Amino acid sequence: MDFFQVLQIIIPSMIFLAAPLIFTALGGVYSERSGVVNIGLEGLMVIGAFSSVVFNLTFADTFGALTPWLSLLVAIAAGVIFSILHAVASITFKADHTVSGVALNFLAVGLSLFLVKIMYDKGETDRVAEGFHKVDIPLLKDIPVIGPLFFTDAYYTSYVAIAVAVLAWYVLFNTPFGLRLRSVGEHPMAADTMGINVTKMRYIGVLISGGFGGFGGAVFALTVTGYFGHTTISGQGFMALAAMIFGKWHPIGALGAALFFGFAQSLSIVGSGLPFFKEIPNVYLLIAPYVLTILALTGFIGRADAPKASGLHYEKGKR
Amino acid sequence: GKKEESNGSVGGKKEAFTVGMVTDVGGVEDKSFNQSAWEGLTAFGKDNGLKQGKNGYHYLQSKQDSDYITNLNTLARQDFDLVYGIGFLMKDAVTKVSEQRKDTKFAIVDEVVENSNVASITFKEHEGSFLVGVVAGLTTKSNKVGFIGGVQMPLIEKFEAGFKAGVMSVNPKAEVLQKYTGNFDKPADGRATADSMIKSGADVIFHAAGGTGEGMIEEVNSVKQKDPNKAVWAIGVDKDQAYLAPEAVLTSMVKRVDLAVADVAKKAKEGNFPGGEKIEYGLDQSGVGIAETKDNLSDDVLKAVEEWTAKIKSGEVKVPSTPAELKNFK
Amino acid sequence: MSKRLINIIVPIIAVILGLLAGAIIMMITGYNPVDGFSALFYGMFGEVFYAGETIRQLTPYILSGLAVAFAFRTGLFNIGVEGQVLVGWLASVWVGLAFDLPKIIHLPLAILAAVAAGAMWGFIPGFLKARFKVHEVIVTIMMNYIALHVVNHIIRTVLTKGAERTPDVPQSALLKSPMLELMSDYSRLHWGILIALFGAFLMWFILEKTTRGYELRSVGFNHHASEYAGMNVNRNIILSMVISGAFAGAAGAMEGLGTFGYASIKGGFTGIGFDGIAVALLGGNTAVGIILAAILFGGLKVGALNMPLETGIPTELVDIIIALIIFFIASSYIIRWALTRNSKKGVK
Amino acid sequence: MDYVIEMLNIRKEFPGIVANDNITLQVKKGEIHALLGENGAGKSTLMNVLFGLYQPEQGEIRVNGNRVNITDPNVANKLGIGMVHQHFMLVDKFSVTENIILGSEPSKAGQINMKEAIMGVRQLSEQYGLSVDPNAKISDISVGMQQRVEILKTLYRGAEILIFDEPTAVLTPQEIKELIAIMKTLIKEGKSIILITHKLKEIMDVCDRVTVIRKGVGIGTVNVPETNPNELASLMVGRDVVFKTVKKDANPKETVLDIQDLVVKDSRGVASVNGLSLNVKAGEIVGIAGVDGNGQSELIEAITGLKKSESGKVSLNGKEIQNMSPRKITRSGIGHIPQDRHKHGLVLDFPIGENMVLQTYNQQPYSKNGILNYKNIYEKARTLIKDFDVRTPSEYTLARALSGGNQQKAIIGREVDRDPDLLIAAQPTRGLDVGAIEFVHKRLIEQRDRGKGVLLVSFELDEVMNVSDRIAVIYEGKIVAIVNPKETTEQELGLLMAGSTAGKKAGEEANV
Ligand SMILES: Nc1ncnc2c1ncn2[C@@H]1O[C@H](COP(=O)(O)OP(=O)(O)OP(=O)(O)O)[C@@H](O)[C@H]1O
Ligand SMILES: Nc1ncnc2c1ncn2[C@@H]1O[C@H](COP(=O)(O)OP(=O)(O)OP(=O)(O)O)[C@@H](O)[C@H]1O
Ligand SMILES: [Mg+2]
Ligand SMILES: [Mg+2]
Repeated sequence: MDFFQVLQIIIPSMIFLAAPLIFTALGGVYSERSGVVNIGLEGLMVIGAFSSVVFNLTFADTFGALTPWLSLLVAIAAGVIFSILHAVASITFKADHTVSGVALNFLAVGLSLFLVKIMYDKGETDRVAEGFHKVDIPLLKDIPVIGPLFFTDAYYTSYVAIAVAVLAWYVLFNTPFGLRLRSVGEHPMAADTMGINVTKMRYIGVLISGGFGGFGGAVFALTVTGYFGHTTISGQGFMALAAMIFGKWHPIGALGAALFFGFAQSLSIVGSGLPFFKEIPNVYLLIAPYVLTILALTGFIGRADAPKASGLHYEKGKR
Repeated sequence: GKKEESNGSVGGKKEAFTVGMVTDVGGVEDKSFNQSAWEGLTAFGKDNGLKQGKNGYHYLQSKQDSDYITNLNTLARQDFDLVYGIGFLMKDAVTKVSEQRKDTKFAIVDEVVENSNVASITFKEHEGSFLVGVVAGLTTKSNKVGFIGGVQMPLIEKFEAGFKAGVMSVNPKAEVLQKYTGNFDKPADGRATADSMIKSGADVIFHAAGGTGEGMIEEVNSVKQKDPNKAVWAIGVDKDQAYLAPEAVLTSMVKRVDLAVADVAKKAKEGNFPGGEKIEYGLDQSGVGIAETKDNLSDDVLKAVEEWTAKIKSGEVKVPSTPAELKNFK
Repeated sequence: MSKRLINIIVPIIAVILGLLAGAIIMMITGYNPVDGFSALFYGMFGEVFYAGETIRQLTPYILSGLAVAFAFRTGLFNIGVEGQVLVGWLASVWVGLAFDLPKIIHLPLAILAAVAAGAMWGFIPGFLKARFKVHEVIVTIMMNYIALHVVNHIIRTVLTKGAERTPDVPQSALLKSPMLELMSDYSRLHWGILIALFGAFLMWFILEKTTRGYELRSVGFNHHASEYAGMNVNRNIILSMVISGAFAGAAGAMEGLGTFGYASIKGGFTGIGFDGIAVALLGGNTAVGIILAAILFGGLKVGALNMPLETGIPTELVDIIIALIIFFIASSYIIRWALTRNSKKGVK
Repeated sequence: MDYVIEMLNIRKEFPGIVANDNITLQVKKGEIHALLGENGAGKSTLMNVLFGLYQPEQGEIRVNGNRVNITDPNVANKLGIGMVHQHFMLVDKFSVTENIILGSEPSKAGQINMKEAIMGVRQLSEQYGLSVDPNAKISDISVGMQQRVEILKTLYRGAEILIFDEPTAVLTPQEIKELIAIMKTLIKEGKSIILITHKLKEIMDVCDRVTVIRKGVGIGTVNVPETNPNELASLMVGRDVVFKTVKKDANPKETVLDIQDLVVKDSRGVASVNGLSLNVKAGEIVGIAGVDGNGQSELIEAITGLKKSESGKVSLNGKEIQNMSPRKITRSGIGHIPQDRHKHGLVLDFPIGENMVLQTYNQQPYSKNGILNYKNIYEKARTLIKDFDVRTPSEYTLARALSGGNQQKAIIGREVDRDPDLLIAAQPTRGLDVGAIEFVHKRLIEQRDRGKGVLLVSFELDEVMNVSDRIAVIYEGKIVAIVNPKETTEQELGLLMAGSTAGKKAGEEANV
């Protein structure tokens, strides 16, 4: 099998595996840029996965092919609502952001599985009837090289992910809203003296991350697993967090990092089936993504500088 | 543990023969052996007019492997007459608890515990896998088929060996791509693996990888969704997995844990509990075999399956159960 | 010193609120809270067996809680406890199997091996942070997955020939004690609890009583001032992660030499590390607090297993309660603020 | 006479303290009105009330005669009130323009219109002679520049009344001159200014009237022409204050610190200390005069081991110490009062008591073979707090809760108490009130008289001239002149600091 075939295997699955991370990492960016650390991304993904699957199962007959898309919207809504907990705790009640985030994770898992048991009287849901399926993008798929790599066997959600990442960048760095959001995360008191409502901005930041987190979780559930159970979301949220830091709190950076993770992960899964990688013991491929990430950070990324005020509470007149 | 000292809700002396089971981390909807076992237990309960709960039939789910012993104990101390430990993961727990609670009967699935109060239920997965291997070998057009295993361990290697043997017996030219993903609960891995196998030319894929394997089925299914007349097939495992994706699942290697569980329970109730014995359910006892759903199988494939079934039952063919045996399988 | 009082009251209130919330959830979902809780608490301490299991469960919690807390106290967030537990677990079993020694040597050796392994696993993120300024959170997350796969690989290829679990560790290296098990009606209670308690003492002593602890805390708060004061900032960062990892490694030994007595291939994480975060938080990152928090969480986790059978309530209810408790603790700002406000009167 | 601002009987309480106890402040249109008071007197608080950051418990505020209710900075801005804060309110990572437009961004189609914004900033800075580069990043520009950005922020919002909270505390003499010029322009443009400062000289120079606050209580308002520094000082402190610090002549002995051709590169790799030579003798105070950014910080960091030096040698009592670890150096007899008390001087989250042993925690009697002895630590803390009159509720209070002035006293106490052969004091009185300043200077001279060497770095000319026995003028990383305070004038120093050739000559003379 030639190199091109290898790419044909790795690249689509890279994008496929990256999509959920992209959304969630973007959520992280918005939250932390507003100054609120969000370890709860994992929990938000859980809620997104849970709500989307439940909705999908319940309304598949009603909405037919439209269901998966609606499920995504539902997941976003669920994520936003759930993230209010984090916002209230860490902004209004001045809770330690990390603590509240951790609680968010515990709660998400507990709550969703508890509800599954109550609703279905068993530990995990059935498979969704209406999931996302592979598509070839007409026309584009016929472009030589690019076509087969990027526009065949793809999922619409993957393109949405990339588009959204660009949009997220634009909003954050080219609009008044973005400037204000970042200012609140860097120097809330300065923002305050400029008449910006710090609390409001931070709430918005957190709720946006909630939406993104739910979105990411839903995409994972509807494209990858197809049902919701206790293993559906296992660590993706933390990987997204890593992607955000790796991407230096920048939407495009996060996008790149997420794709990189997707690449390394797909390598670890399909690698042993490929000519160049056959010989390598599986364990090396399995740990490759994580080792590569560490090396990358150590080598060329270097110190990632978080928003100055992220994790800090803002009280008027406090030095 | 005596009833009196245990939590006194719903007291009273009970006559019914009660059975309980402890799942491994899979849980009773793992669409695999835990679920199958629970179905068996439920069936038994229904037949004997038992209610689910303390005084009938019941299951406890383990969330982490340190829960096994606690759960087994809990059931034993609740005076369940027969307590199942489901899955190879439970071996140590069952061994330990059965030694401590001699007055309780135990049974374990997929492993062997040599205690007088424990019945060990195992299956000849290799025989069943052999049959689906035959199916795969005859169905493949590309002469490439795939096998996806979960964690690499003797139990799963039984599937691998049997499957490969089956394939090569009917289609020596066929090559078997194989991959152990190292987990049973990562559908994403299953999908990506299947994707690469298909792109590498495989057109029939068998799995023994629990949830990871479902990812494979999902993948094959989505390929079919894209292009219904593309000839790629998934082969399910443990239960008849056709319901996951009717168009994509060629057949399944079913492992009738439910039958076995109900069977042992029945024996125990009638007073001839096979304590200390190792009961192996193979093709003869129809403990393994291919799934009921045969819509995607052509008649001559089915016929071939019949023949090989006969050969195996008659002992004419000895199906290898380990990679080693596979090597010197003609 | 009303501040100390507050620090005690707040967690208690939070726990009560958490349990209340649990009761409400039970009512909403049509269960009887009284039955639910009696089943829960019965499953915690109702019989010596359950009590034994509870202690068994809380033993690693104390140590993983200490690991998280120690890093916290020195300004670092160690999400890597999970991985450090795994390598500690492996190392203890490895030594347990590799040698044949009298217990007085073998057991300590096995535990030390676990401690060392955990410490090493903590050293890497510490070093990378000190040397390259790499964010420890991300590295520790990565190290968790690396640990998971490497440990599985070693078990499968080095410690066994493709088996999914190692043989049992010989008695000479075990924390298990037939005596304790018998006393507790065959629970898996083992001597590890003593080690855990000692660990708690150790953390308190290092941080509060030693010059080293002074440096660690100082560096945690303010690198520049610490450097100005002639402390070696990088060395302290690394040391902090190493010690944190050591505690985590010990937690692994509790599982390897106590609860299980062997190591097996893992499909996912043990949860001990992540629960450790919760324990540390509830315990306010103090030694005593952590012990109490571990008792609560350990008890809840074990007690939960008794609920489905007795009352049909899903065990997840307990996870919800734990999560809510953490929320209430975190959000106790209001209470603290109210209380401190009054106590601040008179100042100046 | 109409007032632009009237704050009548304002009362503001904080937990445990009345920061403003019905204070009245009335500002006329077009005047520069000084607000004078000790540290913690309540000046910043009063201004924060006017700016809407705090809500007063009592009293009323009038702008141009109309009663107003300033609920938050937005309202203040709308009323034309702008504030340049004591601690700058700038986002380091943002550009000058971004900082200025933040909160009222010109935008079209939902996108920030940077062109327009930058033009606006240019236009403003020309109008008021506040030259800044609109595209520069805040973290890359000098403190003086940053202050201009702060001013532009207020002007951009059309402020008519500008509040300056201790604006000169952070400025070099040059920058102060420029700032004063700017203020005058602003007045010409019809603005009114409220100026908070501890520097009576500035008040006499630029202000029209001054309102004095003491311990949260308004003492009264006086016309500047009708008063003098001494009167103001005693009004503010409530007692007479001696200005010209009294000290007998120094009798220098053997050399304590000897620096030869020292070269130090700064973070950007530029040799900001470039072949500098200097010595300090026992029993003398050497003051380093110079404009900020001529290598003072690097020099000190090199001496104290916080920065590596490229070449040259530094010896203490004849022993070479360059590029030793900070600890070795401190041990060998150097005390250091750092320039940035929050960054280097204190662990703000430690109790003030534990901060007192930051340098000595691992020595007896504070610890013995690795074990801390809190009894001795807090005993020492109590004595230092008493001796150096650190105002704190208790030795267990977090350093964070102390006022900058008191934090500074704590640091001085800690360093002096170690009785080092050489005491390095970098800007020891920045942001302190006259009382505190007097105190600090006394301590420095005391050290000298006890036969120790003192190296004083300060941007305050009169401080350098008052306290030092010798003044070394630093310019572009070199000592360009050594002058005798008794024989020099502010003008001459100013020239030397500006690196003028005239200065050079004077320098050579002085060296002869
Ligand atoms: N945010 C706050 N919280 C509580 N008390 C405060 C706060 N800010 C100021 N105070 C109290 O109010 C008093 C006045 O503080 P303020 O900052 O107005 O002093 P100041 O006159 O500005 O002193 P300085 O000259 O040091 O700036 C302080 O002594 C302090 O006790
Ligand atoms: N956030 C706060 N909480 C409590 N007290 C405060 C706070 N901020 C300031 N203070 C009080 O304000 C007093 C002085 O306030 P402020 O910060 O204006 O002084 P400062 O200007 O920093 O000190 P200095 O003028 O001496 O440098 C301190 O004694 C402190 O107790
Ligand atoms: Mg002030
Ligand atoms: Mg001040």
